[in-house]
Amino acid sequence: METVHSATPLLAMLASLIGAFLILFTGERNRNLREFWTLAAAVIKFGLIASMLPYILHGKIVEYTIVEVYKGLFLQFRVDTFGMIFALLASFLWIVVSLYSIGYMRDLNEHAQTRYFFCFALAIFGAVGVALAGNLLTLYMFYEILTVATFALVAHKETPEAIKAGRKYLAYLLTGAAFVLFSMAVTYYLTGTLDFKPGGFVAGHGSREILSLVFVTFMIGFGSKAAIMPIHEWLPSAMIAPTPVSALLHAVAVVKAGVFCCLRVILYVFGPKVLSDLGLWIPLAFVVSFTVIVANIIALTQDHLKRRLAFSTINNLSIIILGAALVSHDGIRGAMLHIPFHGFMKITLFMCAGAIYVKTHKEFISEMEGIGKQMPITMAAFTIGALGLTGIPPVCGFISKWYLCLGALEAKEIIFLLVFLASALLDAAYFLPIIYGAFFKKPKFVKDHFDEASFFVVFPIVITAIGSIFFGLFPDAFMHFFKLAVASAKNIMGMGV
Amino acid sequence: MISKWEDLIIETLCRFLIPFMQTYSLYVLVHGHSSPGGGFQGGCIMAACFILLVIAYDLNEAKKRFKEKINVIFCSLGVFIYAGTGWACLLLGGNFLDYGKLSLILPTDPIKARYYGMASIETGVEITVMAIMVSIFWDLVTGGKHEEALEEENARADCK
Amino acid sequence: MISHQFPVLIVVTPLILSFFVNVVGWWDKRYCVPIVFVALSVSLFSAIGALEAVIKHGGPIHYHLGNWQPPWGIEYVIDYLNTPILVAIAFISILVLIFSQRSIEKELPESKIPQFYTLFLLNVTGLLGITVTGDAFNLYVLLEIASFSAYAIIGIGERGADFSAFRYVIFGTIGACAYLLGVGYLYIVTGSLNMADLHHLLPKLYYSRAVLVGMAFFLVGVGIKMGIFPFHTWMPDAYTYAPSTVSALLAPLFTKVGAYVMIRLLFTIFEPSFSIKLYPVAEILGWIAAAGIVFACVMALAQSDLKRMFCYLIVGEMGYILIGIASANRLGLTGAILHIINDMFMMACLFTVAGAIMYKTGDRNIYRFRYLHRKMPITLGVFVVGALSVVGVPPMCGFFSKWYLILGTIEAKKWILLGVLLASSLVNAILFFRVIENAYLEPRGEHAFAHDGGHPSISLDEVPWSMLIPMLMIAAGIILLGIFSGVIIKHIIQFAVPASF
Amino acid sequence: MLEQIVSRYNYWIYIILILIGFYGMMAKNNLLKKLIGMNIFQWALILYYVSIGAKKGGTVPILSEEAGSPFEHLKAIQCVNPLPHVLMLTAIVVGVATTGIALALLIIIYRRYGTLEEDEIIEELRR
Repeated sequence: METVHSATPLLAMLASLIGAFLILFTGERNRNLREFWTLAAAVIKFGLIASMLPYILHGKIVEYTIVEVYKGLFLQFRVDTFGMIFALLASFLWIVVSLYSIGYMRDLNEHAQTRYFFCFALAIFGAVGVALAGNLLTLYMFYEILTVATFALVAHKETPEAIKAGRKYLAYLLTGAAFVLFSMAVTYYLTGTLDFKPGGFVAGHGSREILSLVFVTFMIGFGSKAAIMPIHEWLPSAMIAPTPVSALLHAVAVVKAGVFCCLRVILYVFGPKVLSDLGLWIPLAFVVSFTVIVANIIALTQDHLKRRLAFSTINNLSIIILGAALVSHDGIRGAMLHIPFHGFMKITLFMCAGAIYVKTHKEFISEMEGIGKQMPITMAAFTIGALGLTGIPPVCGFISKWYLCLGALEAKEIIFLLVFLASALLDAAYFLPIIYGAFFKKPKFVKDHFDEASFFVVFPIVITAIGSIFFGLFPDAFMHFFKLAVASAKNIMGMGV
Repeated sequence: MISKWEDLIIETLCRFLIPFMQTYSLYVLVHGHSSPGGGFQGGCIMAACFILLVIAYDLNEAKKRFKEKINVIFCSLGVFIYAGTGWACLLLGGNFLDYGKLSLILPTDPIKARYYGMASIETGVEITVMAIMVSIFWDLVTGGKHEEALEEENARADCK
Repeated sequence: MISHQFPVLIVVTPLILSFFVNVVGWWDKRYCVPIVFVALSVSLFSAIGALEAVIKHGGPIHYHLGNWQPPWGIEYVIDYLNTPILVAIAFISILVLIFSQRSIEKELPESKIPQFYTLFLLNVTGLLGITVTGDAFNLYVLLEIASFSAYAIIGIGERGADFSAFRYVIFGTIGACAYLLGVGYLYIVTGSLNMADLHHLLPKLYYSRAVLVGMAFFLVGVGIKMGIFPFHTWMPDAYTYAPSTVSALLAPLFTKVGAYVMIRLLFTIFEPSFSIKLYPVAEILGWIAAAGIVFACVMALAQSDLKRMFCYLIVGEMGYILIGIASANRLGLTGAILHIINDMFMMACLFTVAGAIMYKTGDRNIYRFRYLHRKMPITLGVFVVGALSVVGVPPMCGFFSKWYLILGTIEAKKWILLGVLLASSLVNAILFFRVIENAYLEPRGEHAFAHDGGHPSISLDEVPWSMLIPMLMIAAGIILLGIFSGVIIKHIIQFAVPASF
Repeated sequence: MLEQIVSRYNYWIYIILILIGFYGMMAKNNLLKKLIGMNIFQWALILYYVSIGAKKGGTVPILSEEAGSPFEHLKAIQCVNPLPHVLMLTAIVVGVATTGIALALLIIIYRRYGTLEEDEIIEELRR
């Protein structure tokens, strides 16, 4: 593969870092300027990342080395097809969420907005860094920055519950990071390198036992961020955060970074061959299947809208990991496609929840009956997102789920096919009642009357909802997610399409 | 010891003794390189003179002869002489304290120059040791209060 | 020509000027700080020059004081191990000096300021001397110079400082005497005091019991001075009650210089074959380190006084360095040496922040930090950088040294030490996020949406720039050291590790 | 065994002294007594150093110019080893300085707390 040396990744990273500090220094004195910085940094960053897309589509790799740390160990950006998917997703959705946060924060007149926007920019800095990182060390660096920056966002409300949620978040994620550090160090000790390689680089190093141990600790470490079932507890608690943060947490940065890291480890560190040789994929697949089913069942019981969405997220994240764990060609393709597509759909849902909250201060599903007539645009967008997550065409969720199911068939694992199908069914079971209630039931209190939220809130919702359908119809348009996923799967499995 | 305790015999004896002690101190200093002795011992003897003076007369009287400010300067001066010699060697192109190089400015051969360099350093040591000893004694006598204690004492004496 | 004199200039300039400060300060106190600044700048310049010379020369450079040839004369040696530490000491002490001006004005009576700066400079002289000297006995003298000045400037602190300073005197003297005894035993068997000479003479005598006893005394003495676990009892009190500038000077530098002496001792005076293979010194140090880290973590969690918490943190950080030594391989020792430098910056950062908070609020209790982020945003920003570095978040420097330490323990297959390292960074996270939470978050009722609703209006009240700039420079140093740790290792530290590893 | 002890009596003395000093430092409640213990500790060390340089029938290693060429008269084997003694000059200075600082601290402590008993001071500090 051809390598292009270019400082573009560094510039893209610096855009949000400098943006973050401009936000901090501007502060409360000039709100418009501060929010201008947010948007400017977001747009510049997306532009810079998108400018690398042509190289990537031509099968090249963009590389930039910051500094050498030790023999064979660099702080390095290396943009490949898979990283590109996540970087495009994160940087594009940052624009959308920025717009949305401006509206949301102003409508609610929230406190400490400067800190909010600063940490938000830092979190995106971390997330895109994770995407562009060329090796585990760099990835770990941005992973930690992301963790720390998100802490302030989770605890943003500063109520006792919010602070408790923040602590829980840190406890889970920093413990996870310690596991990652351990496994990373052992990996480096065994192989002498940490650079990602499609198809993995640990093959032939270390005994079976130690590789299995490292894989397990890796999965515990990154799995804490990806909310795999026994260690998912922080995610529903973190729902206390403001809605744009939840949107960011779920759709874009944090959990997606966790899943992204898991996939990096599964596909680019260990590789399908080692996984199937050592039989490591089977326990992983069963754990995530368990997560899928249980999370869905718990979601059915939740009345708090954001908590229900949170469990839906846990479910979808595990679906992505399951797709990769099946080590089949189509499964990987589906998993990679599901990252951006789920991002678009889930962010729509969360922003809708936020819009409802801004206008009505309602958080529970049982209170939302009849709201569809009062806020038609919002609820229409919500419907699109929900249908997409259930896997109904023409919304983009269908495509990724289709490939995931194909992957299960390709791997000849009918049981996991059933898991995919069951999850789709359960998705429908907890989303459709919301839609039904919103549009076809009468509001309990007739005197409540609400309009749509402000332009800044509604506009991003519309964009992402349209995006969800658009990518369903033309999966390869605009950002070329489909082509990128296909290319990654091809590289990893090492064969033609 | 701060206030005066008049005793003719002691005072006279001190007047008689102190010059001899000071001379002896200088003797110990100068013969430091070829026989037991040197700056440290000489300095202690020199400081003993001062202490004797205070014991025989009083602090006020001693202060007239040897001010505290001067003591502080002496304390640093010794170090300067020491380090200055070292620096002179440095400037003359040798290593720090390489007295041999002093022969370039002294009218002697390098071996003798070492002798003089050492003497110079010992002088510095003597001055510093003397000053430090005196200031320790000063601290002890006034209980760490220095001038303040003296003024208090004088005020009390005036009242009487 | 002057470049040959760098090793001695590093020490002698501050030594002379420290007395000069005393005299000049008698007339006018305003000249104290500039003089100290000049002295330390010369030291820093010389240290950088020495570093450059060592890199150019590619090996240790010996400097004979008074042109007396070793082993008779005193020898100063600059090599890959001590020059980076010298640079760090000089750099941090300059920053602390700039920081100290306002803080000292507030905490000390005006008449004591010249004496304070005299002692300040003497202390730095001692520390620089310990690092640069190549003579075992000279090291003792310089160690005591540094210790005396430390006793004295700790003693002028707040209530309780005098008593803890006295305790420090007792402990410090035991440490110094134990070190001196160690030197004595080695002198009996070899007749030499020069480190390089000892290194050549000792291998034939490795089976002598006197050498072993000497080694044991050495370890105890240096251990007390560097405050490792069972010998740390003097440290929390002394550094907590000392004036904030003093703890900002001593806490980063003194214990780390002790750690440097430990490495010198084990790998320059003795050979790794003795200190690692022949006797299980590394093993013992490893267990001490593990116990110390666990103890320090528990004790730090129990503290509500910010400075006291940091003091226990130092005990833990010393444990990290010992872990690096105990893993007894190239990676571990690289980590230990890197951690000495990194920890200087981290502790300087934390203690200057504690000093700044003391300066403005007069309080160090972390449960009374509420609303501090409105009052002193920059100070707290610096604190966050330092905290993240201690926790081990890249790209701060703390992560990188920890990374090498972890690799070292893996290579040595010391899994318990590895576990302790990882667990302690988690405890550090708890420690620091406890402070960050108290300082940044403002707990409020469930439904308070109004901007600043219901909270006292607290306006910006930041410490003066003369304190902020050094703090910001240290913070920048932490990040730069982190990003360029690879460069430092590649050009300097990898040569500092004994070749037999 | 006995011979061993007797022939190396200097070491035994220094060990006993050091232990006495150590006991004083650790076990005494009065800070001044602690300080005295510390002094015993230090001087024991000095004694040890001086004794290792000593030699039966050794002379002072000083060149005397009257006796012709000094090197013929002065054999290294006849002299005591001056180096430990010189080192101890420094160590004595160090010891004096330590004692001075400790005494100064004790004066401050006594002024502030009105006592030198350790337990009383700690109680006072806790208050």
